[in-house]
Amino acid sequence: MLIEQAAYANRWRGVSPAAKAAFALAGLLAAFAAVSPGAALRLALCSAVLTCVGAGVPAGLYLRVAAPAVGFLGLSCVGLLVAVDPDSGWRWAPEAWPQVAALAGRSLAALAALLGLVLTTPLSDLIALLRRLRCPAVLLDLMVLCYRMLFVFSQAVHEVRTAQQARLGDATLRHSLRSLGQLTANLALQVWQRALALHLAALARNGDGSLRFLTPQFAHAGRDTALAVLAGGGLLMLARWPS
Amino acid sequence: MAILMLLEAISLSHRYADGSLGLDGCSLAIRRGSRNALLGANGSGKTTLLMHCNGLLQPSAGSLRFAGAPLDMSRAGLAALRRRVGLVFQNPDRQLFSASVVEDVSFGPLNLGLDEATVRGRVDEALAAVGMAEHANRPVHHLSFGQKKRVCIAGVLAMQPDVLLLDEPMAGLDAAMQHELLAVLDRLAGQGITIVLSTHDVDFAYRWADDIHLLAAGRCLAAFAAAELPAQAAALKQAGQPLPAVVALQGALAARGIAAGAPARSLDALLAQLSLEEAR
Amino acid sequence: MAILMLLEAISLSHRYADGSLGLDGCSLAIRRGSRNALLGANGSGKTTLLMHCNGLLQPSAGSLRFAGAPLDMSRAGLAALRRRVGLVFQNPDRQLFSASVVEDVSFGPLNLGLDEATVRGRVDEALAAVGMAEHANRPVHHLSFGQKKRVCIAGVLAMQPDVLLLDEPMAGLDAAMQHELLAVLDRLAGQGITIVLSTHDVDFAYRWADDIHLLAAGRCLAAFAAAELPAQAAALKQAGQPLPAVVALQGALAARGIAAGAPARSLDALLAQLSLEEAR
Amino acid sequence: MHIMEGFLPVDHAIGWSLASAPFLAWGVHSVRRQLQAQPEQRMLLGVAAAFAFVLSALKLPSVTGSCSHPTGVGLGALLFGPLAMVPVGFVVLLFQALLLAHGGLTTLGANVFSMAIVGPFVAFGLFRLGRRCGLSLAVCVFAAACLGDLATYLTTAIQLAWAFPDPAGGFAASLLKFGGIFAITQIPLAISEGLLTVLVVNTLTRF
Repeated sequence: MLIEQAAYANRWRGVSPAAKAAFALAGLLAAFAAVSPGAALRLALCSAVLTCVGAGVPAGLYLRVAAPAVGFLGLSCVGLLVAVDPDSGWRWAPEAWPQVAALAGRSLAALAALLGLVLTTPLSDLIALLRRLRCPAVLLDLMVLCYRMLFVFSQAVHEVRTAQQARLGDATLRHSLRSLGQLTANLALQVWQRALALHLAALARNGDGSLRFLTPQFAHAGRDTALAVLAGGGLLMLARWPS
Repeated sequence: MAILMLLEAISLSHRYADGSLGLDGCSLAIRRGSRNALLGANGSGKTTLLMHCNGLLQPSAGSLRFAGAPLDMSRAGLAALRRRVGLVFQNPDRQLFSASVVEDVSFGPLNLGLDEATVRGRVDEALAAVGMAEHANRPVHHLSFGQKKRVCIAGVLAMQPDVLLLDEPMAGLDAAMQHELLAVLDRLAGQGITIVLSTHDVDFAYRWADDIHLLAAGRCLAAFAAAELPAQAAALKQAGQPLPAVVALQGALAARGIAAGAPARSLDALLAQLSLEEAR
Repeated sequence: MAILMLLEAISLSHRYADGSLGLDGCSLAIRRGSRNALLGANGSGKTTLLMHCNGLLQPSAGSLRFAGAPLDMSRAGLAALRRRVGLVFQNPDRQLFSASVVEDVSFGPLNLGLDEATVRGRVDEALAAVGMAEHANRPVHHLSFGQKKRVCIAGVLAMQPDVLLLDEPMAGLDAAMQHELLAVLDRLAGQGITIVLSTHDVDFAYRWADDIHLLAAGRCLAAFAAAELPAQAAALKQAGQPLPAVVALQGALAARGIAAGAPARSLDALLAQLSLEEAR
Repeated sequence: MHIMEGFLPVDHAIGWSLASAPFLAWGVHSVRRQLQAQPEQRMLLGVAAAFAFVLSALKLPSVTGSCSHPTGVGLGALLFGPLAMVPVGFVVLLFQALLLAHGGLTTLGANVFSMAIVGPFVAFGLFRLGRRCGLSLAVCVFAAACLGDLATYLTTAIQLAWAFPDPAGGFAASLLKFGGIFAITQIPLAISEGLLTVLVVNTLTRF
């Protein structure tokens, strides 16, 4: 997972997640508040440059992470530029261009804001932030366990698939589907076994209610957040600046 | 004598829900401050016994005593027991809940109702004790197997237990990792923590333990000071365990008057004895 | 000489997607019908090398030859290779994904496109070869760890490979299970199957193998007949491996004129030699 | 198919979030009540969420030869019930946005509505209906997984068509357009997913 890789290895890893989240929120608001497609593109570029140059996220990684969403956007925009008339079939619809341009600008700006947050902040920091924001404990427990166990499952998937390949489990399409069925059933079974083991492990450490953890501390949280709010204000001004 | 016993099992039996017998009249006593090896083949009941000591399983028959008093199976009683008796399972992937090392280690002490500053202090201490302080901010899924294992131990140490139970702690570790983990255990034993670990490796048990408890088919066949192991060949055989290689060798050599000193408990010790004799 | 080599790796390198180097110019040759130990610490590239031999990983540089011909990495070529070179992974829980023993063992031969009667015959044979015939219809999750391991081997044997690759087959097995597994491997080697296994246990490699291939940091530091191991102390040290205990012991004893016969390759052999000398 | 970050106009983004919120609250409430009776369910749902996340990242050998990903919507609903799937699905979709940049925060409400509410409830409802009509387990599982999948994608198409009506033909034409794009890619996927879910349930019943 590329995002995961960058989140632990960037220069802003030690910046307070509250500050990064505030800045990302401002970025999302600005994307919707942008006065023109040009302004939105400026926002997107600004966020992307900050993430790559400021936080030191490699530009190649950034582009690879953004590619699927940009692909979705491209495909959808082509769809929106086609008009379907019940009588005369389809035709190009140049009159939809302003709407499509606004949509593309907004989406790119919002995507850049999201990437700015997730590429610089490990998920456990974000979950801890949600904990401070009083997210319901049931959801927090789900998130903590999901985040930990998804790596355990990914590894299991990788190992089982490799073992299946070693015995020619992917010989034909039919074999592949059957192998995948066995893999999925095997994993589904592990859900109960692992849940029981974790339950016992929690009991062994006196845990029989909601999972409670220390929230991480960040050295300059106040200063970081103030800076982020200022920078966020800057983004909003940039969004409203007529081009 | 009796007051020295920190943890006692008295003819403990446990029948699993599927009808199989996990323990079958197992008795055992752990001295305060000692290093204990539960030695037995896979399936001899080692894990089941450890889970009883921590109150995770309840005996079908027989009883357990901790510090002289019978176990209190009420909610409060179990909580008090688990604070004092910590259990580390075999597989780290089945006991680490959080992807953050610090968060996971803080889980136990927070459940004790301690305040945040105390917990922070304990987490730092526990991570330092297992030599993982510099990995505190790495995610669990970037750690090696041996490192995960040490995080598991830290998670229990942060509750400051009197007894540390470890299920097959050496399994899956290569020589270097085993060495590191043993250093951690030695340090803890030096601090007066009672250690009970399960193993199927007789050489390791002989080398490391003060007391060996020999398990087979859900029973404790024999318990003895590790130094007395050479006299327990019959019991070992009954439990399907070979005699440690070093015992057999020293026996053969002693018959010729070589290395006839104190029994060596590892091949390294035997070699050292040989070179010492040579030097004389 | 060259035609005897069943499997050859020629300066094989492999870089993982995360940028780390799994193999770094590793060369190695496996004689037909021999018993080989890849000896190295965790992370020395043993598993990566085994996965190349079965075509599960493709080299970033260098090449592999099987039976004299370069590996054909096409779909058909890989299928043919995997039929002849079987790989048993370390963790049986990842390799056994079916509900019952029979179903799992039949997975490979069914993928070869064999008819049901042939598959049935091969499954029975393979299970008999690993001594699991009477467990054929049991669910996999009721088996012991050692039994699971043997089912994994049966699953590969049922494809009737020429070469059997095993990743750390002894890990996690207690003494009795190791003994059983060794008996299975000895029987297979007797039938002419070439066996390559990885291990981090130098004592075991010395005791069991014909040829030892010493791996460290993704390279093959040295390859030698196991009998020549005592002369390889420098290479072993470089790979972070101790000398086998039996070599050190016999050295110390030979200095006093005891057990100065042929080098013993296990403590049991040394003991036997001692008692033989005694009897004389 | 997840709707990307920032794609929906602001009123739609807020509207779908408001539409999903009560279901999420209901799901959380029901899970919380379940946890009081069975505390071990806490771990179960967390592990199930991880399972669903990993499942959605698997490549499915599709009938058309192209690779796509199973949604696990049907399987999850059958194993854990549709109500528990709302918080589980919410967490999975949030993680997909945060870890993979699939979907987004402003579109989370809309994506939750189609994938964690409509899909599981349709799948579960069809399964119950089919069983009541005496259909075989395999047929019911196939229908639940396959049609649950299609219902999810139909919902997404409706969401997009509503937000972006066709300049000439309005909502109906736009639905045809988005539905058409999805039909080509998603019908084979839904069939594959139905088959896979049958295989999985078959294997599970033998364990």
